[in-house]
Amino acid sequence: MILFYMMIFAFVGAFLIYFAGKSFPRIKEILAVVISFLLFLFVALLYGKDFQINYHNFLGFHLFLRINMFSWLFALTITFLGFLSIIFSLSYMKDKKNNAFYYMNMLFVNIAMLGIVLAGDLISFFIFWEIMSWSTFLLISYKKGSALPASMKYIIMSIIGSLSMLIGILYLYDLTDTTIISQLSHIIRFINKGDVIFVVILFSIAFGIKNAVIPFHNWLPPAHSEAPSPFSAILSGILIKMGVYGFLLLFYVIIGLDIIFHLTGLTIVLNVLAAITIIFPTFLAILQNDAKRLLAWSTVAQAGYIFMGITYGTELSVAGGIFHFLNHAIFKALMFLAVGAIEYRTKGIRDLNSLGGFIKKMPFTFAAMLIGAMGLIGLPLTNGFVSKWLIYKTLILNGSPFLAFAALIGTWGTILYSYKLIHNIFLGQLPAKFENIQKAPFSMKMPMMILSTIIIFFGILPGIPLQFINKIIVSFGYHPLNVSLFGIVSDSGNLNIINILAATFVIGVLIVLFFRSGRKSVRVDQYDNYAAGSFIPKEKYSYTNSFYAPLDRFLNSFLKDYIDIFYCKSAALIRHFCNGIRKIYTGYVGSYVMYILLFLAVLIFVQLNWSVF
Amino acid sequence: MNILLMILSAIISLVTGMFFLGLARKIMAMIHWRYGPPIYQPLIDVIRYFHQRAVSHGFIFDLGIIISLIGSLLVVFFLPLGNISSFSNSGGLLVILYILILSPLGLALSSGESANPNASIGISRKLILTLSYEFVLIIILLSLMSQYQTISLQEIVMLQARKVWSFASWKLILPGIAYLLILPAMLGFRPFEIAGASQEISAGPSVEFGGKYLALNTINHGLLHFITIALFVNLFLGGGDLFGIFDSISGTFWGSFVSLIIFLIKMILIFVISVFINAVFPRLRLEQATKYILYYPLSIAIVGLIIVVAIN
Amino acid sequence: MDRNQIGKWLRSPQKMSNKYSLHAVYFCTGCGIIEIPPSITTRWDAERFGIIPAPNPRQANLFLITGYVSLKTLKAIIRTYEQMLEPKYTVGFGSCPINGGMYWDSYNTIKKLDKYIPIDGWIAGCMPRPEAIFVAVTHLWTLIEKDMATGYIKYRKNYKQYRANQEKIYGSLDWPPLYK
Amino acid sequence: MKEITYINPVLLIAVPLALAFIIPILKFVWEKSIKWIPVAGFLFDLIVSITLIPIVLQKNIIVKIGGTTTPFSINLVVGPAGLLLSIMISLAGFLVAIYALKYIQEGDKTKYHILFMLLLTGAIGVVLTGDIFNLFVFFEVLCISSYALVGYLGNRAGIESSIKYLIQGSIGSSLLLVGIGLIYGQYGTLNMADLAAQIKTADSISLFVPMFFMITGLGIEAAIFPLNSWLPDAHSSAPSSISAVLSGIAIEVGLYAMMRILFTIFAAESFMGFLLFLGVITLLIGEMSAFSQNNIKRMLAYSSIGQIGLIVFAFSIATASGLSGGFFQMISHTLNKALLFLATGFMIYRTGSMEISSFRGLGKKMPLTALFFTIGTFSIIGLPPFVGFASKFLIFKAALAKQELLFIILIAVIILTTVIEGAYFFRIIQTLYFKESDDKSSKQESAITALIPMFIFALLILILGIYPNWIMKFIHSAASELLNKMSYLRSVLG
Amino acid sequence: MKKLKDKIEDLFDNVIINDFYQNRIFVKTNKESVVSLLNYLKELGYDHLALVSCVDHVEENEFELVYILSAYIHNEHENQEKTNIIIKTRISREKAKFTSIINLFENAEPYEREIFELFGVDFVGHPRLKPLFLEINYETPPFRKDFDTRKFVDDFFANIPIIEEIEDEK
Repeated sequence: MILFYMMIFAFVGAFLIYFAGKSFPRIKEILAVVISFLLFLFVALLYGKDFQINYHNFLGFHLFLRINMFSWLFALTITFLGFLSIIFSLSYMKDKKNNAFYYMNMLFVNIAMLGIVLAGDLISFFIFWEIMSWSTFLLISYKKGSALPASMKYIIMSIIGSLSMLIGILYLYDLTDTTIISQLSHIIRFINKGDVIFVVILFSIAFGIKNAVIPFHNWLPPAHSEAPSPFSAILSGILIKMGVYGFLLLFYVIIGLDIIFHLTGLTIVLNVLAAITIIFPTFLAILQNDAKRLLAWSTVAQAGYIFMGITYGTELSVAGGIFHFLNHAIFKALMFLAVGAIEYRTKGIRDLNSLGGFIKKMPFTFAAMLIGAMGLIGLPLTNGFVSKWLIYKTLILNGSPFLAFAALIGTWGTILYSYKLIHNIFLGQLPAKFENIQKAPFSMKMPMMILSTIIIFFGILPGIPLQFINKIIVSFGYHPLNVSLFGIVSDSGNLNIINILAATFVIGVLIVLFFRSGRKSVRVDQYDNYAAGSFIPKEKYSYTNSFYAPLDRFLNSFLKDYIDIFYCKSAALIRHFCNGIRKIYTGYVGSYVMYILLFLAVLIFVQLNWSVF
Repeated sequence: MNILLMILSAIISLVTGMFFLGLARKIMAMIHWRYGPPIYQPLIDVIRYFHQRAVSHGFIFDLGIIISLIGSLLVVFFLPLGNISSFSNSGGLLVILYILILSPLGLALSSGESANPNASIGISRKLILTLSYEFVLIIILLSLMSQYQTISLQEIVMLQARKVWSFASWKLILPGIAYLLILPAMLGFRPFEIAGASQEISAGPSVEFGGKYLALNTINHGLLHFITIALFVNLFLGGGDLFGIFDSISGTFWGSFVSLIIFLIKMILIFVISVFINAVFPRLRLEQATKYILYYPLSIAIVGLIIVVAIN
Repeated sequence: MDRNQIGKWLRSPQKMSNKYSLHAVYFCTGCGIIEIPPSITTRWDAERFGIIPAPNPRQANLFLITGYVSLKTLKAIIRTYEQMLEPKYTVGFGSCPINGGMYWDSYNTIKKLDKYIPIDGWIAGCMPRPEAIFVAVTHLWTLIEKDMATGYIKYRKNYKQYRANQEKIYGSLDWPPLYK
Repeated sequence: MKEITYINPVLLIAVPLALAFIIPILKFVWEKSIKWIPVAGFLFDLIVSITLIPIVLQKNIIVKIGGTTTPFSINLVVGPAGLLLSIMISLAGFLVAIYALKYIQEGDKTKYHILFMLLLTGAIGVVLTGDIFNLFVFFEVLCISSYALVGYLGNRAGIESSIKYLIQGSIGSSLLLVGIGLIYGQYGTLNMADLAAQIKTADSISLFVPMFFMITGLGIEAAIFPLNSWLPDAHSSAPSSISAVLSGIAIEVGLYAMMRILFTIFAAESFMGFLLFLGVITLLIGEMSAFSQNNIKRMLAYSSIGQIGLIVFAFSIATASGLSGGFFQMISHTLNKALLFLATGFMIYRTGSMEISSFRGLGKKMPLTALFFTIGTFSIIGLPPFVGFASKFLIFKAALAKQELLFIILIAVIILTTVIEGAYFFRIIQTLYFKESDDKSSKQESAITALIPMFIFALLILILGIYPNWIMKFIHSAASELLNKMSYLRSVLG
Repeated sequence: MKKLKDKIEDLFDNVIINDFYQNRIFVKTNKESVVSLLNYLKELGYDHLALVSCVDHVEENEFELVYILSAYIHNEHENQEKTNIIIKTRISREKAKFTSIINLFENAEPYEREIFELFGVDFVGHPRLKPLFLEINYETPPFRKDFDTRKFVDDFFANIPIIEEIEDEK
């Protein structure tokens, strides 16, 4: 029952923050930090436990909370990133008005996600899923102004998703008359394929929306760029991954390995969707001019990688998918926090065309963003590399080169837009109006420091996280990868980071010595620059706006977001139809009375002729 | 033993890289019907750059160019030269593809830090050009990998040594042609010298590179030539093997020495062809270059991939 | 020539490399620039001596000031000279930079260029032919050999006087002084 | 089993009726106490009906009064279903009466309180009666007092909509009377139980005509699709406390009466199929027309139509779990809609206009009322920790348990309507909390006597949402009582 | 050709015209009627202002402003090839002032700025009357005949000292 008491303690804590915040403001920050840290500590202590408790009886359904290796890993990332982003938002939210509301909702989202991951049966899974959706809605629309349409789009799509999931759960309940996940996997074998496909479609609508797979992705970019930065770090770091968790749960825990991959054509459809989800948003991200919208599109693309990993079905690809989920949560949260620090210092300006040269003023944030970008691209010695390597290896060796092509092109697209992010914010000329920008405060630096060390740490020693993932794969029914501390040993080409690390270190030392042997270079400021003999003008002398103009002209015609246009058109159609329906109530009593008598007449007429009733 | 191989392949690549630069200038001079500088002129230039007091724009300005050189040197260790190969069994082509990213990224970081619009324009052109030819390169590598069913370059070279060169085997002729078509773009030679255009954007990314930075940049430039052509020779021309003539002495020291010589000869041959192309063509605009690359080589490569996938 | 004497190379690689790789700043100041293209192309091939036009001052160490220097171009010349890296040599090309040449009485041209930036070598003649350039280059080699091509050290030492002269002409310059 | 003494259920009707007629006398003696009479009356009703629960769960209570010959003897049959609804009515009446203490300021207050008492006694009467003529009598009391109360405000809109309501209501009750007359003419008895005993097979045409008349009559009050045109005008122009009672209780009672007739007297299974479609159409029409509203009370009225459609759909599934879903949805709708109307009552009182756009930034000025409004909205949409989710969940479970393709399609339509419902309710929440309002007036919270009922409603919504099992047993017995006719007959006829 | 000459003559009184060259008409007028003449010719189709220049007559203490007009498209006044109309006027040298014709011909701006910088003629109504070429400003504008360049060179360039080598004492 400890699990249940933990959840209750967290919910009560969240309410306490809101009401305590009203009376004496200082308490709420401390309370938020303490609660999130306790949650993290508590989940960390639960390592290796595997039990299930029934905490509530709801309308005849027994609700369970369970913990096993699979949910432990997700729970750990959720609580860890939640703790870090709350610390980040201490200074980010200091001057804003009603931040008690913000902290309460922040904790609500964290606890709801924790609940989803710990849910033992589908009903409690659904309940926590709903609580997560509406608390996210409140948080996205926190910044008023243009955030409202974005949050409206989010909440409508997530309601559609969760209701289709509810139908799926109940339909499954009728087939197997149990909702407990552990029992489901045994009984599902006896159900005919048609029903299983129907249930899979319903569930994948809900998880697809949350995971922003292509046809359901258009709520994500507006929602991310409007949400406050610490929350969008969580939003893109973990909240997207609830879709991932759902898919894993559905494919490998509930339905089980052998059935899911014999359903005709399902994996092909999902793989093609994943490939499109990688390419299309990556090239859209290249053309964005707002930092957070760029990162949002990149989240959609990276979610495509994870989705590809999961649905491809070999143990390497599933391990790659889960590991990429872990990595993406870390470096995407890091990049959002870095952009948040910039936004905090420039009082809300994050348009890529008007920033530049911040490396001189905020070097630490630059280092954090650089490491995050390296992880995002997947350079060797960062954690992104290992997980992408796993996914590519299976794609190539299991004979699907076109999917591998989509994934590899995604990497190069990532390089372009992550360099654009770094160049337009940090490199180039520092505009005059940002002369007196100070460094990011310590409470912002600490989370960034931790996250960047983890990226490098997991990059060099991928064995540590891979052991946990091995346990998860075994629980799914695959046979484990033989993982050494530094990489993966397998017959068809193995990967060990140790000699990459050794080689880079040796060469690095040699080249630095070679570089140091030259004469000492003169440090010079940004105005002593080659400009064909003339002096450098003070105001705007940097080429940052529309950084990839030729690519923009080349790709622009292909990249209109048709899906978004389709959604908006259908919404307008429904609204028009509703207006039409309201016209029935004309307002004249005569027509009302005519309705009544008509109803009576029709009833009797039908009964007389066909005696239906 | 591995360390020895590492040092050896590093020396080979540096020397041949500088030799390639000198050779290119010499051949260009010959074509212009003039004497041209001695072959070791790039070496003199590098020594002179080294003794100049450079100008630096910040920490990342130095770090970027170092990362770029590390990236290029690192790739050399993963490339089998003849049958000298130090690391080619740890990670194979995927690792090479990823480490190839390191060098342009490092250059981009340092030139971005130099806060000069010419550099930024140069870098954005370079990245767009690289993106366009990466489309083709990835398809070529995929067709090779799925043809030989392995991701390690070492095995591909061994298979080619035993069987026929992949440039000769009818299934892989199309990827070979596609690779040759994008070779000038990868080397940064004339038709696609868009990033480093010296007149338009005054040497593009390296506008602020002075003394030792320019030295590192030239060495890096030479290394990139070496890597690109070594990759081509390994993938398509069977590495250090000449139709199995020298199989008898393949195991011994002399065997690997001869295979190295053959490997270098093949590389020089390819390099000379691309220098000829460089001497003759005008510089394309970026849109023209991307349109060209994404129409002709890409379609050839895709057809090649389809053939390979269809066969097995 | 002593280009391929290994002993010399090993003793003083800096001097040798400065001699045999002179990258000229491709910056046409006056009427003399018409002499540069023929000198670097087929007929007179300056590349034999290791001289190639460098796209920007950072990569160059030879500054050919070709032809008369008007007041407007002097600003650009000073700026480019200051942007070149340390062991740098300048060659005055033609008679106009020496003493104003035929524009000796013009209100708009600089008479003695030496007052504003240090000049290591002069080539007389009202647009000397490309062969004269190579003669000048060989002289420059000997100067470098004998450590007499010390224009840049002179500039650094009495930078105050140079700066004073420059400000005397323009009143105030747009960029901060190079050396404190 | 020993004879357990219980308070005679007749008091449930008699006491409020008596109190209603004491009010005019009290007007001269002690003016200010009139407000407290309805509160006392319904508190008494609430306590009595709660004490009756354990007894009713074993056996229906039959009460014969008047002793005269068959047609005019008022006999009550208090089964679990009837008692459940009467508890609901008395609870809502008690809380709205407290709300009305401070809310009803202008107009002739004594008339308001008398009519209010009459309306609710009529409702309780309809629910508890076992005799169709009694049903008609109490139904009339209910309708007439609601006509008067709709027009209570005396403004133009109020009077116009009450007249419209009057016309349609009177047509309805006259149709009901004709139906009852035909039945009485054929079978000579008015008591539901022996009527049901005599009507063995419901096929002959002579039986259907009275059934259709009665269903249309009751349908008007129960606001089914073609018959509910009066509801939007009536509920939007009535004072908020009255529209809370109207849409919280009056519609449910009408629906209950219709179901009582259909299930016990006629037991027409095939009619259920038609009712199924009618429910879904009502739901669709209600939600869609609510979507394009910007007057808050009209929007809530249309959403009541929608909810009624959902309850009709639940009942017409005609299985035990379907009926219990329907009852549970009735309870949750009463709680939610009453809370929403009470909250909007004071919001309109504060901002002066019913337009949603005028509610900008109320979240800061009236934090508690806005919080209760949000709880009401979340619960009516069906988000988990609230009672709305439990009732919708039950209905979905019941529908899907039928395993037929038709039900899956209908459920899909219900999902679309829930999405539309979510859309317009979330839009209101956004205007409340996330839109800036220009006037910087200070915090004026609504009156304390209004906050208490809202708080109790919100508390009930939350508690029933988290622990619905407490009342499930009671609901299941109500559903089974309504469903199997034989047990009802045996208990009444003995 | 004839018609144009007569038209100008009967419209403007103190106008001296001679057209002894094949396709060139010289018109001398006083400074008041220059602007109206230019306007009139513009309507006739001579809408291309080729040049504005200034001649320094030191002895008569006057500047002579020369405006050259030609027609882009061949119109009825020109029977064979293009004809240039050259308008000359005299203004006094001290405090030389003249009305700017920018609102008539946009492209007159650089010419007027050049004349202002090199001759010191102040064009009234010119939006951006700033120096065009010269880096330093001279008391007497350099193109005036009374500007002695040799004296200027002596006293300006001479007093810039030669760089003496400071013996490196440190």
